[in-house]
Amino acid sequence: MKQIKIDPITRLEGHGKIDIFLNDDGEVANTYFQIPELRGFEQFCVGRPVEEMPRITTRICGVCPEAHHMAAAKACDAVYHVTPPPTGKKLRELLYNVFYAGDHTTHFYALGGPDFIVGPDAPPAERNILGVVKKVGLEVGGKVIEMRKRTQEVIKILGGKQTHQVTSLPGGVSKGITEEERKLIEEHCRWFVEFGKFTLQAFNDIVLKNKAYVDLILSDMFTHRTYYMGLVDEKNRINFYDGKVRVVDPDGKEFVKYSPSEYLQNVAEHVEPWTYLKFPFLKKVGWKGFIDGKDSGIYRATPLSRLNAADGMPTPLAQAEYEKMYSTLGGKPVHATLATHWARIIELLSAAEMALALSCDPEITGPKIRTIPSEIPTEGVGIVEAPRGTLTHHYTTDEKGMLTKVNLIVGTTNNYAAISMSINKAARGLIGKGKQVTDGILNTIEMAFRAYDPCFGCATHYLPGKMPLTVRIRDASGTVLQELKR
Amino acid sequence: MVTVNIDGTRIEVIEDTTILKAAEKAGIWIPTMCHCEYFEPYGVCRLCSVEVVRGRRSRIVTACNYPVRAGLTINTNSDRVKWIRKVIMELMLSRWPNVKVVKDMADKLGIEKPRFVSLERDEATDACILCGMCVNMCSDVVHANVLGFANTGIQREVVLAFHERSDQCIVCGACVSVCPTGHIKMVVEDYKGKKPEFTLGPKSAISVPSLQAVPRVPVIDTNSCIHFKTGGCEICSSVCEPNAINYDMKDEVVELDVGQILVATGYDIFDASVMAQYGYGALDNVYSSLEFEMMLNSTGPTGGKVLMKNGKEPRSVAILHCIGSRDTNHHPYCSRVCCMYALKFAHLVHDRTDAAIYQFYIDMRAFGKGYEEFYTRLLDEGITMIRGKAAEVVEGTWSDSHERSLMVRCEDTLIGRFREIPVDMVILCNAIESRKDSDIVKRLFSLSKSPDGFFLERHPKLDPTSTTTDGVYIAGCAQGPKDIPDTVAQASSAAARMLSLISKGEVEIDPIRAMVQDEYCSGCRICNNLCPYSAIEFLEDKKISHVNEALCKGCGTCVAACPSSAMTGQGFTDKQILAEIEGLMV
Amino acid sequence: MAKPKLALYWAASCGGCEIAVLDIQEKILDVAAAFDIVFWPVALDFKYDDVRKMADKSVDLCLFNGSIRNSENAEIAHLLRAKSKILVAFGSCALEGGIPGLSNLTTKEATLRWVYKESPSTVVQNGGVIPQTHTKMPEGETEIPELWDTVKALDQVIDVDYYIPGCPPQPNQIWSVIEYVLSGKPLPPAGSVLGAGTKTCCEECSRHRKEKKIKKFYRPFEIETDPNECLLDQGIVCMGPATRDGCGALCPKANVPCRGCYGPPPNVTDQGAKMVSALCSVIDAHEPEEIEKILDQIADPMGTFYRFSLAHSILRRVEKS
Amino acid sequence: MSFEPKIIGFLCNWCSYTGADLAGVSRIKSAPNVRIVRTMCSGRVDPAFILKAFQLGADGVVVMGCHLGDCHYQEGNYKTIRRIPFLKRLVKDFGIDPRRLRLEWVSASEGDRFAEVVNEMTEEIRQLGPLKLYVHNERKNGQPAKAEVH
Repeated sequence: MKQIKIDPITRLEGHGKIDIFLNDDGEVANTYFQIPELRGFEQFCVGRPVEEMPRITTRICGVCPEAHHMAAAKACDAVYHVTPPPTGKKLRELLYNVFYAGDHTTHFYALGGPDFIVGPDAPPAERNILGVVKKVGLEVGGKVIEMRKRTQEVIKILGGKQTHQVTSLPGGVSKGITEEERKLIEEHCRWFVEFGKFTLQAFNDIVLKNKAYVDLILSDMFTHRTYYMGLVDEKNRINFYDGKVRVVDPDGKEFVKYSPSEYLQNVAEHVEPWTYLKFPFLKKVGWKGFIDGKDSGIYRATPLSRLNAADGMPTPLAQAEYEKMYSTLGGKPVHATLATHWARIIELLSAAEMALALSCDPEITGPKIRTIPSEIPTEGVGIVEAPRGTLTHHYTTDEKGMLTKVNLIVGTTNNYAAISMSINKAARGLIGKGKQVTDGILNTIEMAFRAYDPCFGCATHYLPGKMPLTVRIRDASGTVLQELKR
Repeated sequence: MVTVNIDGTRIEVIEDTTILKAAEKAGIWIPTMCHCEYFEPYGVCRLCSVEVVRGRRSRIVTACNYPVRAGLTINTNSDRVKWIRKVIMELMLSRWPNVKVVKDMADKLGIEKPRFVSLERDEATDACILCGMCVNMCSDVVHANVLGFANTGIQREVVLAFHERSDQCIVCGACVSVCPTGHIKMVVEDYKGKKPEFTLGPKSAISVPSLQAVPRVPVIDTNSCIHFKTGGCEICSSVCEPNAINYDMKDEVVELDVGQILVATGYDIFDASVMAQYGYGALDNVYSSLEFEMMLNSTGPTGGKVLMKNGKEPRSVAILHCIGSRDTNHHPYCSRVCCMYALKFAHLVHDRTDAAIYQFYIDMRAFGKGYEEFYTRLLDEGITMIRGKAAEVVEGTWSDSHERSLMVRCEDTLIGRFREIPVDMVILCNAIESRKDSDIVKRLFSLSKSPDGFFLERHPKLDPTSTTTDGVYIAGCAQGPKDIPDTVAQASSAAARMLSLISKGEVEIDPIRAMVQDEYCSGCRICNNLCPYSAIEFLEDKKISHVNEALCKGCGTCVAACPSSAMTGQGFTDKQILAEIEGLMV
Repeated sequence: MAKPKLALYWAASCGGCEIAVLDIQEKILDVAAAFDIVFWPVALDFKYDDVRKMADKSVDLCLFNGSIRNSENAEIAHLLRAKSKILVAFGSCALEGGIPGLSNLTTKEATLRWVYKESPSTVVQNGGVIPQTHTKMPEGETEIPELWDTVKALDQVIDVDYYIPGCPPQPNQIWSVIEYVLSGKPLPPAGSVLGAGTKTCCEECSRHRKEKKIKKFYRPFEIETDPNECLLDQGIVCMGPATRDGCGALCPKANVPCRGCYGPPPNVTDQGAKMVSALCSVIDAHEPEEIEKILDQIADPMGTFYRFSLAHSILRRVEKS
Repeated sequence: MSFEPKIIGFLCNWCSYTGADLAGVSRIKSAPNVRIVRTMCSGRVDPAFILKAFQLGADGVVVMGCHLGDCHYQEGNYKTIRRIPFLKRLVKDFGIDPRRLRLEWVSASEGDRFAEVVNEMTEEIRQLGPLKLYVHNERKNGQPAKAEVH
């Protein structure tokens, strides 16, 4: 019995780690994708004043603090039974959409992009942002950095801080914006929209015009038939900040649509002893182990899932792209994991359009940004769509608003089971008797879950954006037979 | 000025002076029984009737209220006048045969026996003779208007309005003081509370507070002065020629800025009435040391004579030591001065009376210069020293008679016997204790007290006059019981200390001060309000706080409060204290 | 001459610190140019083993962020200490435990129990499963690091040369430090805090402050605050006075109180205790009952005064009862 | 050998310290367990000192000052009654029995009271037993050491 360790992949609350076990005839027996750390926010937040949660939970993830900030803020509203005034709500949404645009950009260009733009088989030294620059043109690198810079600037204005925002309070936000600030933000948003269009164009030219890539996207190795989850507005269009959670089955039919407060009836978490991260699944279907299909409760919550779960995009340009994608990939739902990259940049465009619309909304500079709670705090659930999945914050407090119970289902967690499956599938497809474990193999395995942009992959957003990966093949005694490093 | 002729003598008087006054000036006596300096004459007794001659006509008038005119001729001794007086006196005598003033006046006028027999004859020696002086006093002088006449003719009587006692009466006793017969009396009803601090003889509302008073002038006790109650009286001012009396004078508070203060607030004497066994306040002739001191004073109420309440000299006197001192129930400490003044008392009593003198002592403490010698000398004077604290003082009877007197009980530890000694007078040596208001003073100057309740000196040996508060010194019994020489010594040393500072012109202050390290202060202003000496100021320009080192006393409250530890306490820095703690824990 | 070697690592942290490094924007390229980045698991494919192979002290500068929360964190911390000439505790977590340090308010057992057994969404089969460091699976044994009961700051585990505070450290501050290092100027004495001031948050806060006198405390959402007056003056517990400057007073500028992420000012040993002392001092009451009443209005003293610094406070953690 | 509590006492210079001195001068018996740190005023006692004392292994801490109204510095001890009771709560939150932290008023004249407080507290702490804290593990031969225990 041999064991392959991939360590570290990267991190959520620690460093991801893949154990690949080979049976005696060198076939993959099983794979274990482990998350070796836990910081226990759910426990130590108990006893804190609930209004501090938007400031505490941002520290769950420094890459997408906005998501936690918003989910916490919404949960606080629910706990105190207040609805933020229109201006307050719009300020939050504006911040959130801008964040979305920025986040998707960096992921696509730094991580997802290279696989396609440069090509999956290109030497790893080139398979990074620099390679992208080489292929698409010099200005792209600058554009990506500028995109980051501009989004960060807007976020700082709206959130108080670039990282770990502070402005959301129960009932609204602590700080409004002036007309000057609005003008500035609007200008940025226009730029974002342009950038979104540019990105889709690039994807179109380089990927879609290349048959090989399309085939790769649709190849079975990267396909899983699962349920899909996403937040939708009353018209069943995608909404990142607010709305109801909609789940569609592998055939694309609506399976359930529930409001945040009902999440417990619909989602449950499965525990495995070999990892600190839990595996959420659809309660009504049940946990059947790491298998896909209609009978397995495993679902996915990714950009692609959101598109699958929704009937359309809230903004015109994005809507057009949406239709184009499905027509290209043969209708809804799309099960090809790698299509997530495409979905991601469609969301990018949509978020940019939303942001622009909000920044032009006359109400956005209004004076009434917060409703002061008057009711006794009790219990509340806040759900937003984090870029990496549906994010749920669930708080219970005493009559003073001090937390007595906290439950969190973090974005990536939703996809943990699916990711494990993808890795497993990729490994099985690639490693076997007599096959040399090559760099290409590692990258393919990597591609399998990079598409999810897992939060324990937040890290890999970074320039130059190569996934660190090592494979050690050990025999049962643990002595290294072969070591591969990319 | 007009000239009148009284019984042949011509005298000059101011016009409108009464005949009575004029006669007085001429040295001629005119009898009166209802006249008094302090209120308007109203001639009710008619005894002062005289004959006024004008030209050919002559008539009888009352001298007390008849104003003289130029050229009057007055006879105070004519037969007609004599006859009138005789009749008036005989009538009075027949009605009030036993009243002293009436009898005396009758004698003066040579009347042995009235010719009449009065139907209203009143045998009482203190009968009211309706002179009305009390009524006038009450209305004209005191302005209380409580007394008045009722009825007419022989039913006439002096009464309280409606025979009711009234709140108008301020019990000033003016009526008592003028009543010639003693018909009106002061009666003390339901006596409440302990007796006033000092009770030898009466004290008037205006008096010199104490014989050593500086300036030595009388003051008015507004609580007992009639004028301050009714606005009346003003007798004192009417008799004060230099018009020195000013009823409008008010207490005034004078504020002075001073650099140093000597607290010499002295002491209170222990209230012996809480030790019921000594009968102070309950039995007559039991005196506190201070009262007796007063009695001995030559300008005191008894003129320095040692007398009992009944005015007689005591035949024996007991002096009881350690009343409240050296007594765990009251003050454990020794009051230090008692033994010696007790000896002094003995000496003076021995000097001024033939009384036998007993000292009841625990043990004699004649520690001072020349004290022991004085003690031995006293022994030669034949004083009985009884070693043993007196147990109690009770009413007893004088050994060889049934006369009431006092009895001191004690155990004579020298002969090991229980003794009962009859005495006429008992003098208690009360303990010296801290002032009742010493706590207020203490807080005022932020001093401390030692367990005995006296103010605490900075150091019992090395710094006995200064206190824990810079610039505040203590001296005398405020610091602890001590006698005059010690007090003078301590006070002088304190004074010297203060003078040295004054001449130096600058004060040294402890180096223990708070200080702001500017490079760490961001002016959060947490400390600004904490300083009771307002030593912390906020520099608007630099936006930081600053400590005025001259005002700072170094308590360090601000240091502990400073959230950035920019404030540091020299001598007690965090570093030092933390190091201290570490040192203590190993 | 060879470029100085730079290593970056995170232990138990959220990644915000690394984002902050990126937020120096285009300057990141200068950094890439100026340094030879030898270890940055999030960005480059170097592995622990590579580090193990390096010669001691071969890394010139190591920026270490995140608190020490499990055996793996500690192991790498020791490893990097050995390999680095200059090791910098980067960000609140490394400096003083940060928000994860709040775990010291509770226990490992309680945390595991809640997360894997009691939380409402968790499915508990046959008595419930709790992740194990070693698990025998049919195919073989899997291994994950052991979770510690107590979260530690970096310098409680290894010696640290410099500190860069903040959650996260502000990009401009990061750049100023890097710039300084690149400039080759002599380095400040070991143990110094870089990329921050010596004063407090108030220094950078533009709000107007009055003499402090507090009659009532409010929670941030309870009142509309005056944007020009000191929040503390308005009765809102703000950690600013006991927090090092350097962030630019971002939170007060956004109308929310400071929570102290830049850590205690230079001379303060225990941020929480200091704040307690300061706040209590300015309570405007003399009667014990009244004082009691006012202090009762402070919600969650522990979680507020020790929001970031609990693991590095004098007492480190709450005792298990 | 029965357990001898280590108690750190912060005494104000003017009242309590003098009081303690008086207790000594008057030969009043009092437990030797209280180790005294003199401060000018109880208002100088920084809560950090108290926590530090616990960290360094004190089983109890007592802060003594002038009676309210008697403060040598007018109202220093009013700051103390605002800090210590609140610190008591914090200490409790840290999982330390609040009885291990005391605030007492002892005036310069109360030598007997000083002794009484000291004896009483020593007894109480003896009942409570030694204080065990996580931080204590961090100290090796008196010097702070990198923690071994997790």
